[in-house]
Amino acid sequence: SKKPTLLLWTIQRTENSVETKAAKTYKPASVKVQIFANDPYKQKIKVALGSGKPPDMFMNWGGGGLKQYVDARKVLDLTPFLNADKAWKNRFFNNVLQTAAFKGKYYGIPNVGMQPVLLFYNKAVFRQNNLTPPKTWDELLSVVKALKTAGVTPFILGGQSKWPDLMWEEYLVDRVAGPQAFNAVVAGKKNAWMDKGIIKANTMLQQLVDAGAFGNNFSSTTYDGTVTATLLGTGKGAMELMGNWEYGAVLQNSPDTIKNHDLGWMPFPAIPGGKGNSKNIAGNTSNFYSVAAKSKHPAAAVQFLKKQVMSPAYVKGLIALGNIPPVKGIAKQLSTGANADFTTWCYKLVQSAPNYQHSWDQVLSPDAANTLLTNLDRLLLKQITPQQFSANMNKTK
Amino acid sequence: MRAGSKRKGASPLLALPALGLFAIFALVPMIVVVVLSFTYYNGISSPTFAGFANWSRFLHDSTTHHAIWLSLEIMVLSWLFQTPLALLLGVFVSGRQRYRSVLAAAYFVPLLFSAAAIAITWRNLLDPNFGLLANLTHRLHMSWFPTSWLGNPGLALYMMVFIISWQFIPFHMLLYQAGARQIPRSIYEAAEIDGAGRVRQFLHITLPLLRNTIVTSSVLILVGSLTYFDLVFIVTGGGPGFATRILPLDMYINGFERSDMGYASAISVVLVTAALALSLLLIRVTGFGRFRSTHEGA
Amino acid sequence: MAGIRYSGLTKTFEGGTLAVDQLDLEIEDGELMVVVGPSGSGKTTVLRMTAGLEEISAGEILIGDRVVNDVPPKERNIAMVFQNYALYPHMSVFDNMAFGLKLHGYKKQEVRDRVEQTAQMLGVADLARRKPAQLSGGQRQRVAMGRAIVREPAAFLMDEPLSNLDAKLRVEMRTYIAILHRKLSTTTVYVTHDQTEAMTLGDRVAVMRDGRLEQVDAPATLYAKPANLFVAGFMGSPAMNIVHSRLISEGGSIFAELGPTRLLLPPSFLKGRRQLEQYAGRELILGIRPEDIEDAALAPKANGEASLDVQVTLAEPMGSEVIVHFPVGAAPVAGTPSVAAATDSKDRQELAQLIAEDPTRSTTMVARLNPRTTARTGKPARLTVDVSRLYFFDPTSEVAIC
Amino acid sequence: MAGIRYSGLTKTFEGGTLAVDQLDLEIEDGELMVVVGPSGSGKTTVLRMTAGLEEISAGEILIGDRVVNDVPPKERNIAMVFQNYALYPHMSVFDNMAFGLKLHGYKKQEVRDRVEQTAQMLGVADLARRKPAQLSGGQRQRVAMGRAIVREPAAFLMDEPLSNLDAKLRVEMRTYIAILHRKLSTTTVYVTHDQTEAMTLGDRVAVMRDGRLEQVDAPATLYAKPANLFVAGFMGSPAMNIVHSRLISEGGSIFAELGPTRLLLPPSFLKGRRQLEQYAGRELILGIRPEDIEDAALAPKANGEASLDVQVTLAEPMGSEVIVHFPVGAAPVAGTPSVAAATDSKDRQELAQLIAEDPTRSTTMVARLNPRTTARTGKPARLTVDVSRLYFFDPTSEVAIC
Amino acid sequence: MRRLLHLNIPGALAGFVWLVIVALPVYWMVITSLRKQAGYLTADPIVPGRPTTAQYHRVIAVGFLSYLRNSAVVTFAVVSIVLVFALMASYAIVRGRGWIASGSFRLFLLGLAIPLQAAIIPIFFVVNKLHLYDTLPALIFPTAAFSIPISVLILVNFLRDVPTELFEAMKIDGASEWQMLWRLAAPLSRPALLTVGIFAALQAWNGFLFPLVLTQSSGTRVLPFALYDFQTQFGINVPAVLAAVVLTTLPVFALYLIGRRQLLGGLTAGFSR
Ligand SMILES: Nc1ncnc2c1ncn2[C@@H]1O[C@H](COP(=O)(O)OP(=O)(O)OP(=O)(O)O)[C@@H](O)[C@H]1O
Ligand SMILES: Nc1ncnc2c1ncn2[C@@H]1O[C@H](COP(=O)(O)OP(=O)(O)OP(=O)(O)O)[C@@H](O)[C@H]1O
Ligand SMILES: [Mg+2]
Ligand SMILES: [Mg+2]
Repeated sequence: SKKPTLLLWTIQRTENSVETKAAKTYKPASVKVQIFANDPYKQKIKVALGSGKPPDMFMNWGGGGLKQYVDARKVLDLTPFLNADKAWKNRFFNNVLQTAAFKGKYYGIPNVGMQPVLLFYNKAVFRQNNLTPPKTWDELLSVVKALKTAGVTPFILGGQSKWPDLMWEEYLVDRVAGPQAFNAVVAGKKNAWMDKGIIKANTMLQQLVDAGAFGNNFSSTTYDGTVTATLLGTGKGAMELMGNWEYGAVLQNSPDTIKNHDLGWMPFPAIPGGKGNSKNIAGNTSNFYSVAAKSKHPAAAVQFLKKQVMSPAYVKGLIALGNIPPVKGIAKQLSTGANADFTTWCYKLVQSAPNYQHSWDQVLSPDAANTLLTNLDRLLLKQITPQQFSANMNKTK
Repeated sequence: MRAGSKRKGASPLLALPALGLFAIFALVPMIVVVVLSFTYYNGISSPTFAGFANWSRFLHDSTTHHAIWLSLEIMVLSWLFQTPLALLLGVFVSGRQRYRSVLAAAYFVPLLFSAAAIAITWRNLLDPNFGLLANLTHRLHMSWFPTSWLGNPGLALYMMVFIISWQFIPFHMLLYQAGARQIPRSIYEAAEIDGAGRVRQFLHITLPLLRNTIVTSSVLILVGSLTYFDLVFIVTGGGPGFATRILPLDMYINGFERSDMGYASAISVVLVTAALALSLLLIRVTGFGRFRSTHEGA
Repeated sequence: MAGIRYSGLTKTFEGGTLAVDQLDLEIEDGELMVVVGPSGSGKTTVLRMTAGLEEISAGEILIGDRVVNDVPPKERNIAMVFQNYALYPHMSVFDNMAFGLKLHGYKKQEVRDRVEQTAQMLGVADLARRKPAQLSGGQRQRVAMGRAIVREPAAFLMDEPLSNLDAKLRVEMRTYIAILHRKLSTTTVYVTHDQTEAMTLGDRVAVMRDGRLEQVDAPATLYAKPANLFVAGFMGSPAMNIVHSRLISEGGSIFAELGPTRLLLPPSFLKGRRQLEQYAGRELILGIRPEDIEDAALAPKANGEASLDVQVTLAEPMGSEVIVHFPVGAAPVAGTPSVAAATDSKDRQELAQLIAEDPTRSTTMVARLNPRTTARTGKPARLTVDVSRLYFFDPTSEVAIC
Repeated sequence: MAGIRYSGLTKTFEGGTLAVDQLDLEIEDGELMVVVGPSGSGKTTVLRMTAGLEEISAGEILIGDRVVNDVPPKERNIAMVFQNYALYPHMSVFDNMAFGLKLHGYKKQEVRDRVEQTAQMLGVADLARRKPAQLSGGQRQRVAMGRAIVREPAAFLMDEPLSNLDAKLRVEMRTYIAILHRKLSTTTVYVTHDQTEAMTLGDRVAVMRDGRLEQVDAPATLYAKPANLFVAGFMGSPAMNIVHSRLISEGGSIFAELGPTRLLLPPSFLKGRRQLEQYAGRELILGIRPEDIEDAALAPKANGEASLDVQVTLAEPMGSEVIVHFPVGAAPVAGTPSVAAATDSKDRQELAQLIAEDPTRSTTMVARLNPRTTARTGKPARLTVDVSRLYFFDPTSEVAIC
Repeated sequence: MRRLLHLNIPGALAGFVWLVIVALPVYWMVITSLRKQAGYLTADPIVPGRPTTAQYHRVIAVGFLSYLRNSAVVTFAVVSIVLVFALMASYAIVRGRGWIASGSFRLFLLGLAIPLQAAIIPIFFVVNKLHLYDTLPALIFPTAAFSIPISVLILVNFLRDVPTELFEAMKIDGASEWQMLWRLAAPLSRPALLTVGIFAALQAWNGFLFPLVLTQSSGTRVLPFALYDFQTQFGINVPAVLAAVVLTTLPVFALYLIGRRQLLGGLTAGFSR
């Protein structure tokens, strides 16, 4: 019989080379990889899944988005396969795998590196202003003040894109109220958003805005790796809270900064008195491949995922690109890869994190996620108060 | 020479191919949209009947109300900005001088770009950190000059109007250019002999004789800005805050980002109805629908 | 008010058509100059250049003492009746006529008065509210006329302003124009193809042909003393009969040949025509106006020497006169495009025969006879030629011999 | 080929203008019917209805035996010359003329031959490649003409097809049309305002006025025996002189008053005019054609009883004749719109005076005199009236008295 | 037509101001497309640096040419369909009578305002039902259908100004409606057809949503995808995108320059007296 043909959709990104290579070198089936740009892809996959012409495998972000498809029975349950092959299942960090799991059933396999959010900073700026990177909230406030007077934007923030705001929210809420605050939201507890910690965190966020921590232009700055990395690299901004991919962006747009070892990174500062562990991290756990329920060759698709995705060659490919694959036991491999100091640091950070909070907008339902981003935007514009924010969010499902 | 001498008239069959294509690919989907507006539908699962739930939400959703208001605002502003400019430029380049035809070719260029390209360009030009505008104000030491054009809720809408106009004025200019060229030269000659200067020729000859073109272009601008989406979506995404969240964007966000296609369908139905009413009104009021020429009997 | 002067005025259209060729002409202040000429001879083009609507290829136009080559139309202060009307389609008849006045700053009341008067004069007062599309051809033309004359410009340019009016109205309009001109003395250039207008309206008439000026003179002079064959043939309707002829000097008398007939030139005619004598015995071209041929029975004084016995091929009773056509055995003068020219093809060959039995040896002549004539189609008739009113032209230069 | 019959034909435009009113007229197969009438009298409208371009408000049009009220133009197989040409602006002269032929399935070669011949005949062969915008007015008109006559339709409709041509060309074209008609015998309706065309071209002439048919007759009859005052005044140029008059019966003779002068009506004139006698002693309207007044010195036979001593207010030498204007002390006939009508306003009052010193008691008459007349503007002159050619009309019904 | 003396000075001035407004962004696009990605932001936005065609090579390498082919096919088909269908419909509307003509006009007006985003899912269904999914016709028909309303509106406006008498002359010459449509209406509405053609071409050429949703395989990819090839999850290679923009725009602009002659209207001049 003929080889089955499998269709795989994914988005445009540096890791595409690894994926296409995995597809090309796979013998039992012919796998066609189709690559779409990030934003259009969301629309495309929705229509395709919703109206019955889905690809066999598709990339997704796990969380609430995937859950919708799962609820609509568009996605194949991978639990039996993972349970049948424990070695496969155990290859991955469990907290990452959980992002694509609902009610104890697994629906996705991680396909790229983890993307923890870190605080990047420009060492040269700190040197010039005789400052040290802030480890605590108070230090952070004083550093903001000092940088402000020095005419440097303390924190670069692509506020127009909205989702970078969320990183601040996630960390502040985590540090002030602990992971349980958001977990309550996810669990659908009543008035979960009214949590005092959340309101406090938001008040602090507005304080930062007032203090000029994000400069005057954050609301018209779009997040674009080129822009932010250039701002950071050139020292127009001193710090940026961003996913680990920003390292790559700086490498590309401001290579000298890396070469001169002027790019620094650290965990989000601790907030004394808060409920959250200062080792907690937030960010994207990973992206995932899922198998469409309507696939004509579900078994073959699963087989492909098992054999090729996060296979040693795949992992190696990712590491070569500066990725930190969510698989266990690769610290050594990382330390010999490119940009080893950064990647091993990140790997350790994730490994030692008591809680790895997957991005809220991915976890929540699309509806709630959208409301969240809009309200955050308005919070930072000071169009609403923290109380109003919580009230608005409380209305979402 | 005479109006109303169409007698039997052309066979309506000629309209069939266009009507057919339009019906299959636009009308049928629109009917489906109307049906969907009475369902719960996330775009993925099968729709379930919702009665008037979406509609009652429409009546109460303050965000949508705000979006309606913004849509009206952007509609009026677009018209006010585009119509005079396109009209003047179109008439200007309809002149026969060589330099005018060169200008016409240059003016035409913005029309060629996709919304994405224009969005990228203007976002970059207006970028508060590296943009051309920021660069200029910095060089000229005009630090008082606002640079956060798109981030300022008070300015963002106006900027969008400007960028939309930048893209579409060429098209309307083209309409006016073709319209102005259609006006018989001899009428201008007569007016010139009668002592009409440039301004009066424009006011008394060009304007009245372009009336139908003005209606055409206005319908396109007004209705177009009611449904306008791409540029705003890419440039501001509706922000900052709700500052540019016009109705089509609200519809999109509800439908695709919040996965509430039912509600989005309701908004679409409102949009289509409003736009249709608007264009019918315009066409009724201006007598456009009687299909009379303004040139007859010169 | 001011005169108009053309010097070396030339117009070449894109594509190379030479529409006006080195025109030199001076129209005096207050003069009414009629311009005539065959279709396509450049009349309209001259007017349009005068108005400033057409670029001048070479030469100059002066209005008053000012070279206006580069003056825009609006500043020339002229009013024009366009050959094709060029009415404002979106304005009512009233507004069409009022527009120029309004632009020239007349008061509302005055505008209304003037327009209403003029409209009444032109018989279009009842149509004041109508749009041009709702008018008949003649009504449109009158509105076009009204638009011009309602103003009081430095000069009027009128391009066949009455061509679409019936005879009666045309006479009225013509009278009106004459009166208006007598009253206002506005310099006027008036293009027409109507013989009566040309003869009665103008102080002088300019005859154009292929963009060149052939002759300019008082109408009567033009008719009586055409400078050349072209002008002679062009002025007058029906046109002058033109045939090849010879001057024969015999027994102290001079005769002109008209086919087999000899016309004795009376001494009174020859007196002062020095040039003519030199043609004795030579070929020349003879011209006889149709009104100078009369039914012999009805002619004021019968002139035996000049009587012709002819076979009438066509007698057209016109009421006030009878036009008769008859062949004479003289060679016609070629050159002017004629119906016969196109009749060489098989399909319409017969047409040719209807026109001229043998085009090289016989010419059809036309006479305007007194309505009481007995001449009838197909019948013989005796006619007399008024030999005191013959015209002669050089056969090569076509210049009048005098 | 077929005749055309109108019965009760009526056209009311939107807005209420009654353009054609209960027209009954039969045009025979092969006939050339000339239609004349003042501007706005509905001539064009009749043609357009005949062509099927204008909806019929009431009545019927038959072509042949078929009621064509609802037949589309294309199936009527007619060719039409539009009053304002309606040339295809995007086609060359050649293509304009060839288009109809092509549509009627003529072969390429035949199309070319026909068009080229016709173009040559019309003198536009050189312009074949040009677009209409590059033509002069007369050239356009000829192309419009060519477009119609190049075909061989069941009927021709021609709406003032020669109005923009010079006299010479017009005569040529007229002859051409006559020949064409004689050859093809195509039923033709020909609208014109040219007296000569009306008199020479048509088998019959229909006179329209305000949408109604006033008279239809052979041209000579129409001229000699106008049915009413309107037709009498309309046919002929200059128009018939019309004055109020009275019939006086004295000593067995009957005189017609012409102001202070009495014109003796010769018995030969009175014979067979029974009606006229009944008017003895009563008011009526007297008509005298300008050509029936002659310089007493030049009249074929001087008629003492009918001689007039007048003061010439204007003598216009026309070359072939002299038109003189002179007042007579008779009351003019009102009703026809005239220049004088509009001269009541202050500003142009003087104009009125130039036209008629005292409009109620004196009428300006016009006479066409022999060019050898000695009558001059401002001088007295003695004229004779040909009393055998007088016209009389009832003053209320305006119907001719015979 | 006249000399420099009669230059419309205020008009020309305003014209040049607008030229600057138009040209500046375009200029920026072009010079930026000639930069390297690294450092393009910090480079002087006005003065072109050392130009590099690297981005163009990159764009072409990505499969630009095959996209170009598909786009050309789709655009050509859409323009043809729109021109023919819309002209026919407009003719029927302007020259026709009764409720069908005015009714279809109103129906088309409805089409002016259908938001694509809302209708895309039903359209997907329709295309799927017709077995057109992932074929070029799947792009051609809906794009044409959505261009028709605007085209009809524009053409209707223009067609009505074709003098009625010309249609009458054609009728007399024996032309059928069909012949009048193609021999008179079409040539005389050339400027409008050009405008409509440009509009439809741009819809097809730059349209993104239809290709995105209604096609998937690389064999049916069209140009707008080229723009996104340089857009990653976390940033855009702006110079490369702009190089793609410039490359995409050039063919249409060239076509416009060629077709622009058709705009040099005054097409009915000389039809009457
Ligand atoms: N726009 C043009 N382009 C080219 N040739 C032209 C143009 N306008 C006129 N002509 C030509 O120039 C010549 C003179 O034209 P013009 O209109 O002045 O003639 P005209 O004397 O007014 O004739 P008519 O009595 O027929 O109106 C003609 O041969 C005509 O064909
Ligand atoms: N479309 C129209 N709407 C209203 N009235 C019209 C329309 N067309 C013509 N008329 C009127 O109908 C009457 C007859 O017009 P028509 O064109 O038949 O006159 P005509 O005899 O051809 O005159 P002319 O010799 O001036 O061309 C005129 O009074 C005219 O004003
Ligand atoms: Mg002319
Ligand atoms: Mg008429």
